[in-house]
Amino acid sequence: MALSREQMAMRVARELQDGYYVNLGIGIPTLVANYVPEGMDVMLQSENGLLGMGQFPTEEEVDADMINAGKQTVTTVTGASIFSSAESFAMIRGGHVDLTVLGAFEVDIEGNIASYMIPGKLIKGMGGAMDLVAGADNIIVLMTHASKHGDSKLLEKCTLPLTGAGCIKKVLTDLAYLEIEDGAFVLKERAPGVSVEEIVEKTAGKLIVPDEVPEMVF
Amino acid sequence: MALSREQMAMRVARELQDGYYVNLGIGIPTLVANYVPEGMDVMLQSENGLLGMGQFPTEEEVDADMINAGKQTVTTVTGASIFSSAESFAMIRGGHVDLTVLGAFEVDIEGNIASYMIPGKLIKGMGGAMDLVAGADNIIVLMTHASKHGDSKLLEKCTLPLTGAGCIKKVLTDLAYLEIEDGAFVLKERAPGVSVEEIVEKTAGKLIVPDEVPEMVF
Amino acid sequence: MSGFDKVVGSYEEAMAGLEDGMTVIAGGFGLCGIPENLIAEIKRKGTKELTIVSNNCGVDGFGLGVLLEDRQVKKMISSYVGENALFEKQLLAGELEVELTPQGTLAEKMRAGGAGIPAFYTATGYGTLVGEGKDVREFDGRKYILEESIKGDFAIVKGWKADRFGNVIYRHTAQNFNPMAATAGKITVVEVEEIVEPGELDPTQIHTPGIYVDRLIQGNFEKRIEQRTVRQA
Amino acid sequence: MSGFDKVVGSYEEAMAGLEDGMTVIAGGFGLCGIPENLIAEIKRKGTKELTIVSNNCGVDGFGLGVLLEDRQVKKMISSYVGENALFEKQLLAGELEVELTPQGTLAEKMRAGGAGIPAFYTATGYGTLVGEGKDVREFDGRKYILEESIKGDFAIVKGWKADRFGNVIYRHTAQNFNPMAATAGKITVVEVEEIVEPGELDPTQIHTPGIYVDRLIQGNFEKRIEQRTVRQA
Repeated sequence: MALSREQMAMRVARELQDGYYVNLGIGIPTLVANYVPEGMDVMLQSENGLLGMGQFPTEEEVDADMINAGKQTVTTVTGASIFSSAESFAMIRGGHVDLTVLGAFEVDIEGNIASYMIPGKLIKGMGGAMDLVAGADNIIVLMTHASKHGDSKLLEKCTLPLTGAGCIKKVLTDLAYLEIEDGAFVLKERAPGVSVEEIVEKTAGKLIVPDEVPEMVF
Repeated sequence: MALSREQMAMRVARELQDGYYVNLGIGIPTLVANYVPEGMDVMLQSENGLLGMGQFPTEEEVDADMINAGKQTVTTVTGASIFSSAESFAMIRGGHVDLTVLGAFEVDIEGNIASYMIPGKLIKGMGGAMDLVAGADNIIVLMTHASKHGDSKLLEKCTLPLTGAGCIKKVLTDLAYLEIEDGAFVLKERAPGVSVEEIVEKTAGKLIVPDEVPEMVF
Repeated sequence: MSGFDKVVGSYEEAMAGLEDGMTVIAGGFGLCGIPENLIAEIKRKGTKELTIVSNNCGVDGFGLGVLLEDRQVKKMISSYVGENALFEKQLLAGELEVELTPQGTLAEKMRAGGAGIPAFYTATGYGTLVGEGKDVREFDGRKYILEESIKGDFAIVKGWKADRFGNVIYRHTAQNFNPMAATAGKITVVEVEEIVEPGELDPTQIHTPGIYVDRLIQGNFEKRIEQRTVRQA
Repeated sequence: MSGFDKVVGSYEEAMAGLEDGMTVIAGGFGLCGIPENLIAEIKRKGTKELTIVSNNCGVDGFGLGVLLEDRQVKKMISSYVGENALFEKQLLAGELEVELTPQGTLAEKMRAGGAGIPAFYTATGYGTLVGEGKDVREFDGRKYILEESIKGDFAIVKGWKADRFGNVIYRHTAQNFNPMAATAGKITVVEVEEIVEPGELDPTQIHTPGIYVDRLIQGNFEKRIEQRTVRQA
């Protein structure tokens, strides 16, 4: 069965390491923070200028001057630091963030990603997404394997305007965990109860299926 | 008679305006701070990362962590700020400093300046001088008109390696105040008792002498 | 030191000299740390054909959004817009131009503008629409695009506290784009919650040194919250 | 949060992994704010063929000058050198290479190295020996040269206080090149006068956020003064 949003976040959380600085995109990626393994600590970076984002404030704690990149009111953890947006993106662009998790509309076998714009619809802008995908070495794209209409989002070539070129190596969908190597998706793990055949069918881009594809365990 | 070091500093100090942020180079330029006109305030920028340099400390105030660009122990004035060298040169390169005063070996009619290196002698380096001359709009070069050997330092073309190209417009020497315009020095003022003839004789680069050349008054 | 006293007496004075067709760089992220009253003064003044450089464009009726009401904005340079309906309407009607710029590139363009760096290379946007028409260069086997800096005729900035000499500190994440904006204006105007005397702020803890600040004014701020998210106590 | 505790137990551990031929970026200006003990450890270790990026090269017997005694330095990238006789001797003997870099360009090269900016344009050095062989480009009628960023295998930094997570603040003008150096090392090692617990430093007043810091150690400092200038009380 396809992974739930929570299971997707849980699976990504297994990529965390103690002491990681992590940037989580808006949407499902945000949920990853709920599944940090016991005894492990990570610090969340928010690209408006905050390292060490904490939980939402209580009613009493709400402060208009303390928000995250999603413009939500937040708090800080002990040992946090707050700085300008230029400093924040120096960290991001300079490759200092250990893991970046973000959503996407499409990913292709060259590691291209499209995530910010659907022509014909109103363009709201890329925000920090282009900097995040260009700056990070370690990125996990978190998205459903296929669109609501059943179209694959793992393509031979992205059809939508790109957020970044050749920068994605890891994709977690509701059906599988895949890595991008030498112009192909490599199927590394499948969701519990999901067959290799279903994944093959729903992957439009070149897919390499190893002899053994372990099932994720939750 | 040629100006003394103090008179040179006094003359330059007349270019100050209330509220000016000023960078003074090592040597005679430093003396300018002693002649800030009554009722006028300027703030001294030191390129290691200090805006609002004060006087030398007393023995008790000496602090190894508080120095200026000449590596001298200093103090701060009220309202000073202290920052990184990158920030300091952002100010300088970005043209935020109102007046820069520095010494030179040679200046030429194209506004070129040579001030940091004499081939054959050991090269110690340019420090911040290249950034200062490239970044400032308003620069006054302060030097003797001729070398100890009597050679003019105001040339058709600099002979020493340049500190900056085409960036100097104002020169104060011990004999005269000159401006550089359209490929020539223009004689604006002469030191008390110094004749136009002497200045003409000691200026190697093209010199324009207006009908009237006022004498400086001290 | 009267020459360093940056305090002006009114918002009218604070924005004096702003003319039609000018470029204004504004600090703030979403509605956080925005120069509310300076924006309101631009609205009151009615200056038109402005190019506004700001990460976002406020919301309907608040922040930079208010400048859309009388069509004062010709062009926005932003990373993320469209949190308001009027913006969308004017954009679709072709009455408003938008130059979408990645957030980190936008921050760096402002910093570079203030720091005398006319252009820099970044990997951000290479191979995307943002990179189209821009110089590409390879360093260490990776491709980068050349991005030019931004300067403004005016920069409008929101600080927390400042001394009379214009040394500014920001509060929490209301810092965001404000320090870079402050460096990049030919005339930089800062409004703060509190003006203190010189010497009251620690010299090593100044976010924006006074050299960047031309005018300073103390104001009252609504500080509207865009996404009020809370947890149970 | 054990994963964020950057404190190491010894200077040996602090500089572990430094190998012959590596590039080391050092904070400090003159003898002010230099990582005295980290430099001493490099001397003790005897690592050779080093490229050192630092505004200056210390003096005879103190600061980076001590690394010259056993000829550990192959190349210096600095804006101003020659405050010591040994340096001059090795330079003239061709045993030492020097790449003179304008001070502001050097600071910006370090910052760019840490910030993912591979190169930037500056007017500094155009038309001089510094500009020779470098790309020239015109912006708004003025000529600029292209300068590439600098990264180090190690960065060695001197702070004043830091919390265990590596959030650092600097004291007075001992800040200088330290914050940029801290961003530009593959491994950044910071020594400070005092280590405090996380939460003791104001989050909005951190000069170097812990994300840049890999190793942290508390030391004792001589803080030698290069030009002791005093006035009568």
